[in-house]
Amino acid sequence: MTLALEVLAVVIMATVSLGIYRIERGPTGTDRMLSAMLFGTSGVALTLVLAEITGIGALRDMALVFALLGALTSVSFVKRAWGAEDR
Amino acid sequence: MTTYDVYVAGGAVLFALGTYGLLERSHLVHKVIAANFMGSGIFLVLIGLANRTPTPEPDPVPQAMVLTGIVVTVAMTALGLAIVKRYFSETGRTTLDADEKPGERR
Amino acid sequence: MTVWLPVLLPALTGVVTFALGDRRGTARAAVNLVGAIVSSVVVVSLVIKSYAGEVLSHAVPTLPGLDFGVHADLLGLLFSAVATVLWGVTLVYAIGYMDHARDRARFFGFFAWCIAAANGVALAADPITLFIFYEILSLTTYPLVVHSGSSEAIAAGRKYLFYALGGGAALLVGVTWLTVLAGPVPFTPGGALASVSGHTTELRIIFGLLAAGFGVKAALVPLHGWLPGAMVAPAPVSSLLHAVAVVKAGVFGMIRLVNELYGPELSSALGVAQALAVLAAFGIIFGSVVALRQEDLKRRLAYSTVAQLSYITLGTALCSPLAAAGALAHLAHHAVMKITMFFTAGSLAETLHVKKVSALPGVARRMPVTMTSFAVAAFALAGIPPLAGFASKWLLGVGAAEGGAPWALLVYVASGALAIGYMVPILIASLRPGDHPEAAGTESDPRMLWPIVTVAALSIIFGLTAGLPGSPAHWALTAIAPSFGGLMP
Amino acid sequence: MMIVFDILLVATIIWIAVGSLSQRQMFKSVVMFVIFGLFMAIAWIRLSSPDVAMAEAAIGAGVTGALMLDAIGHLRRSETPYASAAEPEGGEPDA
Amino acid sequence: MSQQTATTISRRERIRLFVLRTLALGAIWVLITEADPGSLAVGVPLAMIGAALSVALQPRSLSAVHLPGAVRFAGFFLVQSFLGGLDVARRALSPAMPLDPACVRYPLRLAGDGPRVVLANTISLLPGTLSARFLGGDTLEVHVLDNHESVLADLAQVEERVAGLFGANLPPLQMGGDS
Amino acid sequence: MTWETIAGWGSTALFAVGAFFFFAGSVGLVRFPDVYTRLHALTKADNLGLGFVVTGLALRAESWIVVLKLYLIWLIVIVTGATACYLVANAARGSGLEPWTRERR
Amino acid sequence: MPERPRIRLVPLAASLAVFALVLRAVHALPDTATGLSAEMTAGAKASGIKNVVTAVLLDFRGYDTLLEIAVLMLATIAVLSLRTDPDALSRRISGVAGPVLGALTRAYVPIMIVVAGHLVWIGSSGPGGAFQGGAVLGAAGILLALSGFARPRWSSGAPMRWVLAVGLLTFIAVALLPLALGGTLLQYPDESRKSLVLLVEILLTLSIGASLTSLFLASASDTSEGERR
Amino acid sequence: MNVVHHLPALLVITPLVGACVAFVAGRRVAPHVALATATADVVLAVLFAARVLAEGPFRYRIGGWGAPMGIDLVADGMAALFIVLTSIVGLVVTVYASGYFRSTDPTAYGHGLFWTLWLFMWTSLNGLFLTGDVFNVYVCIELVGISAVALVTISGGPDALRAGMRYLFASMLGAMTYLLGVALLYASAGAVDMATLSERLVPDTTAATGLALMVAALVLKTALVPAHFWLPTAHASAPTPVSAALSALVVKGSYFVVLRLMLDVMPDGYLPGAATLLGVLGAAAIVWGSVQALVQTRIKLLVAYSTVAQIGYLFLVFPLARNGRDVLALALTGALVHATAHGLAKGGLFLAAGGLITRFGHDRLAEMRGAARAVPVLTFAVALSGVTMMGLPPSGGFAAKWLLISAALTSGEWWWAVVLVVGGLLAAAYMFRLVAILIADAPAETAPAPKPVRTEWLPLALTAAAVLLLFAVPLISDLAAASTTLQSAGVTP
Repeated sequence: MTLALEVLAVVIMATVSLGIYRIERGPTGTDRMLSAMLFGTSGVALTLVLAEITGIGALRDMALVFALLGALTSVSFVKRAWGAEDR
Repeated sequence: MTTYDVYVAGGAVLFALGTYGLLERSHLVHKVIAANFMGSGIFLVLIGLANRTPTPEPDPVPQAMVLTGIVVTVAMTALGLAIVKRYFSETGRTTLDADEKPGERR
Repeated sequence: MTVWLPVLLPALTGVVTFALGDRRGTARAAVNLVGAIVSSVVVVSLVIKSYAGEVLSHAVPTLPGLDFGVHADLLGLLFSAVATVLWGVTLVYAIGYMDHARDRARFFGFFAWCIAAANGVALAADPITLFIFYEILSLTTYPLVVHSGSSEAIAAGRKYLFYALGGGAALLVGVTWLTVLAGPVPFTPGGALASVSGHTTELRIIFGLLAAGFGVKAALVPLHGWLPGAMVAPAPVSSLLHAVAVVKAGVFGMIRLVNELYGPELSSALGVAQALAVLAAFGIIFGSVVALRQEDLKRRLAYSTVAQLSYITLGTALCSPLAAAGALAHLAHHAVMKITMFFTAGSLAETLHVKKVSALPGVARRMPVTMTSFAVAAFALAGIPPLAGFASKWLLGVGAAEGGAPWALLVYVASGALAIGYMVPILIASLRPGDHPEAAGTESDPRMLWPIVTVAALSIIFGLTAGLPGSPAHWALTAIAPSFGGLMP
Repeated sequence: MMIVFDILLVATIIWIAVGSLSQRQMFKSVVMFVIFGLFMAIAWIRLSSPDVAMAEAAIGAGVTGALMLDAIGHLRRSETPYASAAEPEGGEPDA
Repeated sequence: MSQQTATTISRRERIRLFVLRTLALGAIWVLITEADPGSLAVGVPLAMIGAALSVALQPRSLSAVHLPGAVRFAGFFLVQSFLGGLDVARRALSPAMPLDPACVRYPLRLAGDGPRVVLANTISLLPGTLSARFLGGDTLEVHVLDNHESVLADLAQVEERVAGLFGANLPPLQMGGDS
Repeated sequence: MTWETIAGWGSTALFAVGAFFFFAGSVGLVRFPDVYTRLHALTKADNLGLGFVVTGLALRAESWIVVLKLYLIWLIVIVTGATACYLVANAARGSGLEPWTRERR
Repeated sequence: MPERPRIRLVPLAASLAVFALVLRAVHALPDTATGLSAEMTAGAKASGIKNVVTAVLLDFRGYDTLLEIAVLMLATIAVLSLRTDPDALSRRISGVAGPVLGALTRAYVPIMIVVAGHLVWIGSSGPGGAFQGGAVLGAAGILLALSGFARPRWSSGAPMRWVLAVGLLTFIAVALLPLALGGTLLQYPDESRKSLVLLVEILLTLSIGASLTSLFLASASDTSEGERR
Repeated sequence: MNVVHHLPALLVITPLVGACVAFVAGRRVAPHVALATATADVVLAVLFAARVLAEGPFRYRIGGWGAPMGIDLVADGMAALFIVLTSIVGLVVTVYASGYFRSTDPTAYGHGLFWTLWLFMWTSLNGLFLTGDVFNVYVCIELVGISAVALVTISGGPDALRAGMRYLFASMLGAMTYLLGVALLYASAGAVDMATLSERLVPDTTAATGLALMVAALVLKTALVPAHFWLPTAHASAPTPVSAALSALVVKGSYFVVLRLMLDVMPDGYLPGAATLLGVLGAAAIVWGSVQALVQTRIKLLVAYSTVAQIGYLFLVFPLARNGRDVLALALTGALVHATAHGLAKGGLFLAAGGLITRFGHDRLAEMRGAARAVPVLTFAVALSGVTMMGLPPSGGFAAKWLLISAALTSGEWWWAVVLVVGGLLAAAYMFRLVAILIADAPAETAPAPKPVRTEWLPLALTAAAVLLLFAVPLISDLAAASTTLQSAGVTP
C-alpha cells in the first residue's frame, strides 16, 4: 500500500515542478508569487504523505508549520515587495 | 545508486553552483542567495553522508551541525541583506563595481 | 651591568632629550653634556680596568641559544672611547651650530642614540649583537641625514637607507648562516671558527656577505655611493657620520670580522683577506683620485674619507700584526683628523656660507685659528710627521712590508701623495686674498671654534705620544696583539 | 519508487538553484529562492532528519522569505509611490 | 473596522473572551500533541499566554457562531468547494479553456468584520468566484471566471449561508449591482 | 474484506483524486491567462486536492486524534490559502491591474 | 558594465574543480560509517533526553549552541548598527492591516505561539526544539509587524535589549552554574540535566524568536527610509 | 570554585558576558563595561599564560564529556600567546576607541553598538584560539566574520559598506568552504575533535580533500595572496580602532587555525604539496603586498597592503616545518614571534595612521608632509612600527626573521631566507616612503600647527612594545615549547 503513497508523492512532486514554469514565464511578479503559494499547499501535502511513508508522526507538526507559515511569504510579498518585479 | 548518493551528489552540485554564483554574479542579492545555496549544498552532503549508518536513524552529530549551520546562515543572510539595503540607500547601486580599484575613489 | 653603561647612558640621554621637547634648550644642552661627560668617564674607567686585564661582559638572553651580550675588551673600547669622547666635543660644536635650527630635540635625541648604537657596535660580544647595534645605528642616523626635510635631504636619506639596509640584509644572512653553521660564535681574538672544519665555500660566501655588510658603512668601493650624498646633513652630523660613529662602525666591523671572527690565519687561508685587500687598495686610489676633482668642500672631504677608510680595511686585510694595529690606530687618528676638517667645513658654511673650494679665498685671513686647525688636520692626514696620521701610516707601511705585501706599501705612498694633492690646494686657496667684508680674525661662534681647536690639538698629541701607553697607537698594538698570538714586535 | 522521487526532487532543487542564479530579474531569483527552501525541507525528510526539516521549514518558509522579499522591495528601481501599492488594504475607507 | 473600537470592552467580557480562547487554544494543543496527557502541564499555560495575546490583539467577541447554521454551512461549503475545484479543473484541462472572466461588484448586506472576512474567504473557495477587494460603501469586488447572469445571485446565496453561520438575518437582496 | 483493505483501496482512490486536483491546479496555473484566473486555479484546485489527500491519509490514520489533527492542518491551509489569495488579488486590483477578459486579449 | 568573459572562467573553473574534488572525495568513502552516533545515542539515553539531536545540541555540543546563539544575537546587533533610525524596532513598517489580513494575524499569532511551544516541548523526545520553535515565534513576530500592529515604544529601548539578550545571558548563567558545583562549563548535574536543558530551550526559543523578528524589523525600517528618497 | 581551573572557559565567557551587558546597558555605560571587560580579560589572559607556562598544555572538557563526544578546549602555549596578544592589543584598542567614538559623529547610531560588537569579536577570537574542535572553529569564524563585517560597516559610508560587503562575501565563501571540509573530514574520520582526528586520520582522498578545503578557506579568511582581494578596502575603510583590531588580531585568528590544522591535525607527509604551496603563496604575498603598499596614495591602504605582505611571512613556517623537529621549533617560534610582533606593530601603526588622519582631516599621503613636527609622537610610532615591519633589530620582527632565516638555512631550503631578506627590503621601501613623507619639510601654509592628539601615546606604546618584544622572545619561545605541536614533536624547552 505504500506504493500508492509513493506514486502520489512522485505525482505531487511532478505537478509542483510544473509550477516552476510559471516563475520562469511571469509575466508579473504576482504570477511568480502564485507558484510560491502553490508550493505552500503542495508542500503540506508532500510532507503529510512522506510522514505516512516514513512513519515519522512528528512530520505532521512540520506540515502544520508549513501551513501556518505559508501565509507569511504572501504577506511579505504583498506588503514589502509589491512592485519590485521590474528588477 | 542509493538515496544518500543522490543527495550527496546534488549537494556537491549545489555547492559548486553556489560557489560559481558567489564569485561570478554581480548583483549583491544574487551573491547572498548563492551563499545560501553553498550552505544548503554542504548540509546535503553532511546529512547525506550521515545516512550511512547501519541503523535507520542517521548520525545525529551532522544533524546538529546542520541545525547550527542553518541558524548561522540565516544570520549571515540577514546581515548581508541589511548591508545590501543600506548600500543601496546610500549609493543607489546593487553591485560592487568590478573594475573599481581600491582607494581610487573616496 | 657596568659594561652596558656606554650604551645605556647615551640612550637615556636621548630619551630625556626627546621628553624635554623643542623648547627647553638650556636643559637639553645640560643633559646632553652631562650625558657625554658621564659616558666618557665610564668608558675611561672601563679602559683602565681593561688595561688591567679585567674584561667585563654581560649578556641578556633573547633568542633561543643566542645571547644579546657586550664585553669591554680593549679593541672595542678604543672605538667606544673615540665615539664617546668625540660625542662630547661634537655636542659643544653642535650646540653652537644648531643655535637657530628647528627640531633640535629630534636632532640631539637621535644624535645621542647614534652614539649609543656606536658604543653597542664597539662593545658587542658576538656578531649578532654587533649586527643588532649596527642596524640600530643605521636607523638612528637616518633622521639625522634627512634632518632638514628638504627634498634633497630626503633623496639622500633614501639612498643612505638603500645602502645601509642592503648591507644590513647581507649581514643578517651572513650572521644567521654562520650561526647555523657554527653555533654561537662570540668574538675571540685569533678567530672563533676553529670548530668548523670544511665548509670552505660556505665560509667564503659568508665572509663575502659580512664584508659586504660592513663594507657599506665602511664605504668600501663600490659600496660607497651613499657617502657623498649624505653630505646634505648638518655639519655635526657629517662629522659624526664621516669621522666617528657610522663609517667607523663599518671598519670596526671589518676588524672584528677578520681578527676576531675568522681570525687572520683562516682569513688568509681562505683567500678572502687577499681579495678584501685588493678591493681596499683600489678604494684608496679611487677615493683619492676622485677627491682631487671635487669642487664642493664637503664632497672632497667625503671622498677623502672613502680613501682613508680603505686604509683601515687594507691594513686589516693584510693579516699582519703591525698593519692590523696600524689600521686600528688609524681608526682613532682618522677620526680626530677628519672631524676637524668637517667642523671647519661646517663653520665655513654656517658663518661665511662658503661651500666650494673656489669660494675659499680670504677665508684664512678671516678665520685664522680655524684654518690653522684645518691645516694641522690636513697635514696629519697626508702623513706628515710627527702628526697622528704619520704614526698610523708608519705602522701600516711596516706591517705591509712585513706581511709580504710590498705592493700595499706602494699604495700607501701613492695615496699619501694624492692626499697632499687634494688637501694642499684647499689651504692655498684659503690663503689667497678674497672678499669677505667682516674684519679679519673674526672667528665663528666660540662654541664652534673651541671644539675645532681641541680636535686639531688631539691630532698633534696622538702623533707625538704614539709610543706611550694610552695613546691610540699603543692601545691599538695592545688590543690587536691577542689576535696574533699575543706577540708584538 | 522513492528513488524516482529522490532524483526528481534533487533535479528540481538544482533546477531551481540554476534558475535562481541565472535570472536577470531579481524578483524571479528571490521567488525561486523562497521555493528552494521548501524543497530543501522535503529533502531533509527524505534524509530522515526531521529536526533539520522542521527548522528549514520554519526558517525557509518564514523568515528567509520575508527578509528576501523585503530586500527586493527595497531595491526596486521605479519611483512609483510605494505606499499606495504596498498598503492595498489600508486604502479602505474604514481602515 | 479594525482595532480602534477596542477600548469599549468591559473587564468581564475580557475574562470571558480569555477563557473561551484559552479553551480553543487548549483544544488545538491537544490536537497537535496528539493528546499526550503529560504535555498539558506546558499546554495550559501556553494556551493562556496565547489567549492573553489574542485578547490583546482582538479584544472583541466575534459574533457567536450559530450551531445549526454552522452545520449547514459546513455541508454547503464542502459541496461547493468540491464543485469549485471540479469547475476549475474542468476549465484548466479542457483544450478550449472556457473562460469569460470579469470583475463584478457585489453590495454587501452582512455587517461586521468577522462575517465579512468569512464571506470573502468563502467566496474565494467557491466555484468561479474570487473576492478581490473591499470597496468603500459596503461593496465587495469579486472576480469571476465565468461572467454569467446568475453570479450575483450565487453570491447572495453564499452570503446567506455565512449569515446563517453567525445566526444573522439579511435584508432582501437588492439587485442591480453592476459589474 | 478487512477494514485495512477497504481503507487501503479507498485511500488509494482518494489519493488519485487528490493528485488529479493537484495536477489540474498546476495546469491551470500554467494555462490560465492572467493573475486572477490563475488564483482561481490555485486556491480551489490545490486546496481540494489537499483535502482528498488528507482524507485518504485519515483513512489510514492510527487514531482519531490524528485524523482531527490532519483536518486541522487542512483547515489552516484553507484559511491561509484563501487569505493569501485575497491579499494578492486585493493588491493586484489596488495597483490597477486589470483582469483579462474575452474582449481584450 | 562591459562583460569580460575571460574573468568569468575563473569562477567556473573554481566551482567545477570543487565539484570534482568533492565527488571524488565522497566516492572514496566506505558505504557504512557510524561516526559518533553510537556514543551519542548511548549518552542521550543515559541523560534522559530522548531526541538525540537535541541532546547533541544542548548537552554534548552545548558550547557550539551557546556560540551559535551568540552568532544570532550578534547578527541582530550588527543589523541594528546599520539602521539609520534609532526607533527602528518600535516603528510601524506597514499600515494597519485590512480586515482579512487582520483576522488572519489575530487568529494565527496565538496559534503560532502554541505551536512554537509544542515544538519546544516535543523537542526533548522527538523532532523539534528551540530553533524550530524560535523560528515559528520569529515568524509570528514578523507577521504581527507586517500586519501593522503597533509595537510598544519600549521595543526600541532598554527592555527590548533585555529581551534580545536574556536568552544568551540565561544560557551563560546555566553554563556557569556547574562551575560552582565543581564541574566544568556546561557540565549539568545529572539530576537536573533534563530540567536545565528544558529551561535553556525555552529561553532560547524566546531569544531566537526575538532575534529573528528584530533582524527583520531593524532592516525593514530602511524601506520607508528609501520611500522618501 | 577555583578560577584558575576554569580559565579557558572564562576567557571566552567573560567578553561574551561583557558584550551582552554592554548591549543591554546602552551607549552611555557601554564604554565603561568594555573597559572593565578588557581589563578583566588582560588579567585572565596573563593568569592563563602563567598557568600554561607552569603546567604545560592541558585540555578543558566542556560539559565533562571529553572529546570526541563533547568539545574540548585546548590550552597550550600557542593559544596562550595569541590570547595574551589579543588582550593587550584589545585593551589598547578599547582605550583608544573610547576617545575615538566620542569625537566622531554622534548621529551614527551604530557607534553606540561598537562596544558590543567589539566584545563579540574578542569573544570569538578567544574562542578560536582555544577551541580544539574543527566544527567549533566554524562557529567561531562565523562569529569573527560577522563581528568584523559589522565593525567595518559601523560608520555606514559608501566605501565602508562596499568594503564590508566584499568582506562579508569573502567571509561567507570562506566559512562555507571550511564547513564543507569539516563535512568531508567527519565523514572520513568520524570525529571533529582535532586530537582525535590526528589519531584517526588515514591518508585517504576524502580526508585529504576535506583538509585541503579547510585550509583553503582559512587562507581566504587570512587574506593570503591571491585571496587577499577583500582585505585592503575592508581594513582601510573601517574606523581606526577597528582597522587596528582587524589587522592586528583578526587575520591571526584564521591563521592560528591553519597552524593547528597543518601542524597538529595533519599527519606527517599528508598533502605534501600543500605546505610548499602555502610557502610559495606566502612569498608571493610578501612581494605583491609590498609592491602594492609602495604605490598607495592613502595612508590606511598603505598600511593595509603592508598587512597583506606581512601575512606572507606567517606562511613560510609550513614548508620549513617539514624538516625535522629542530627546524620545526625554530620556524614555529619564528612564526609566533612574527605574529605577535606584527600584531603589536600593526595595531600601533593603524592607530597612529588614524591619529594622523584625525589630525590632518584627510588620508592623502602626499599631503601629510610636516607631520613629524606637528605630531612627533605619532610619527615616531609610525617609524617604530616600521622597524618591526622591516625586521630590523632590536624589534620583535627581527627576532622572527632571525628565527625563520635560521630555520631556512638549517633545513637547507635557503631560498626562503632570500624571500625573507627581500621582504625586509621591500618593507623598508614602503615604510621609509611613509616616514620620509611625514618627516619632510612642509610649506608653511599647509603645515599643521603642533597640537597633541589625545590618544597619541597609545600607538607609541604598542609599537614600542613591538620593538622591545625582542626581550620577550625567550618567553614566547617557552610558550611555543608549551604548544601541543612542539610537545608532540618531542621538542623540550
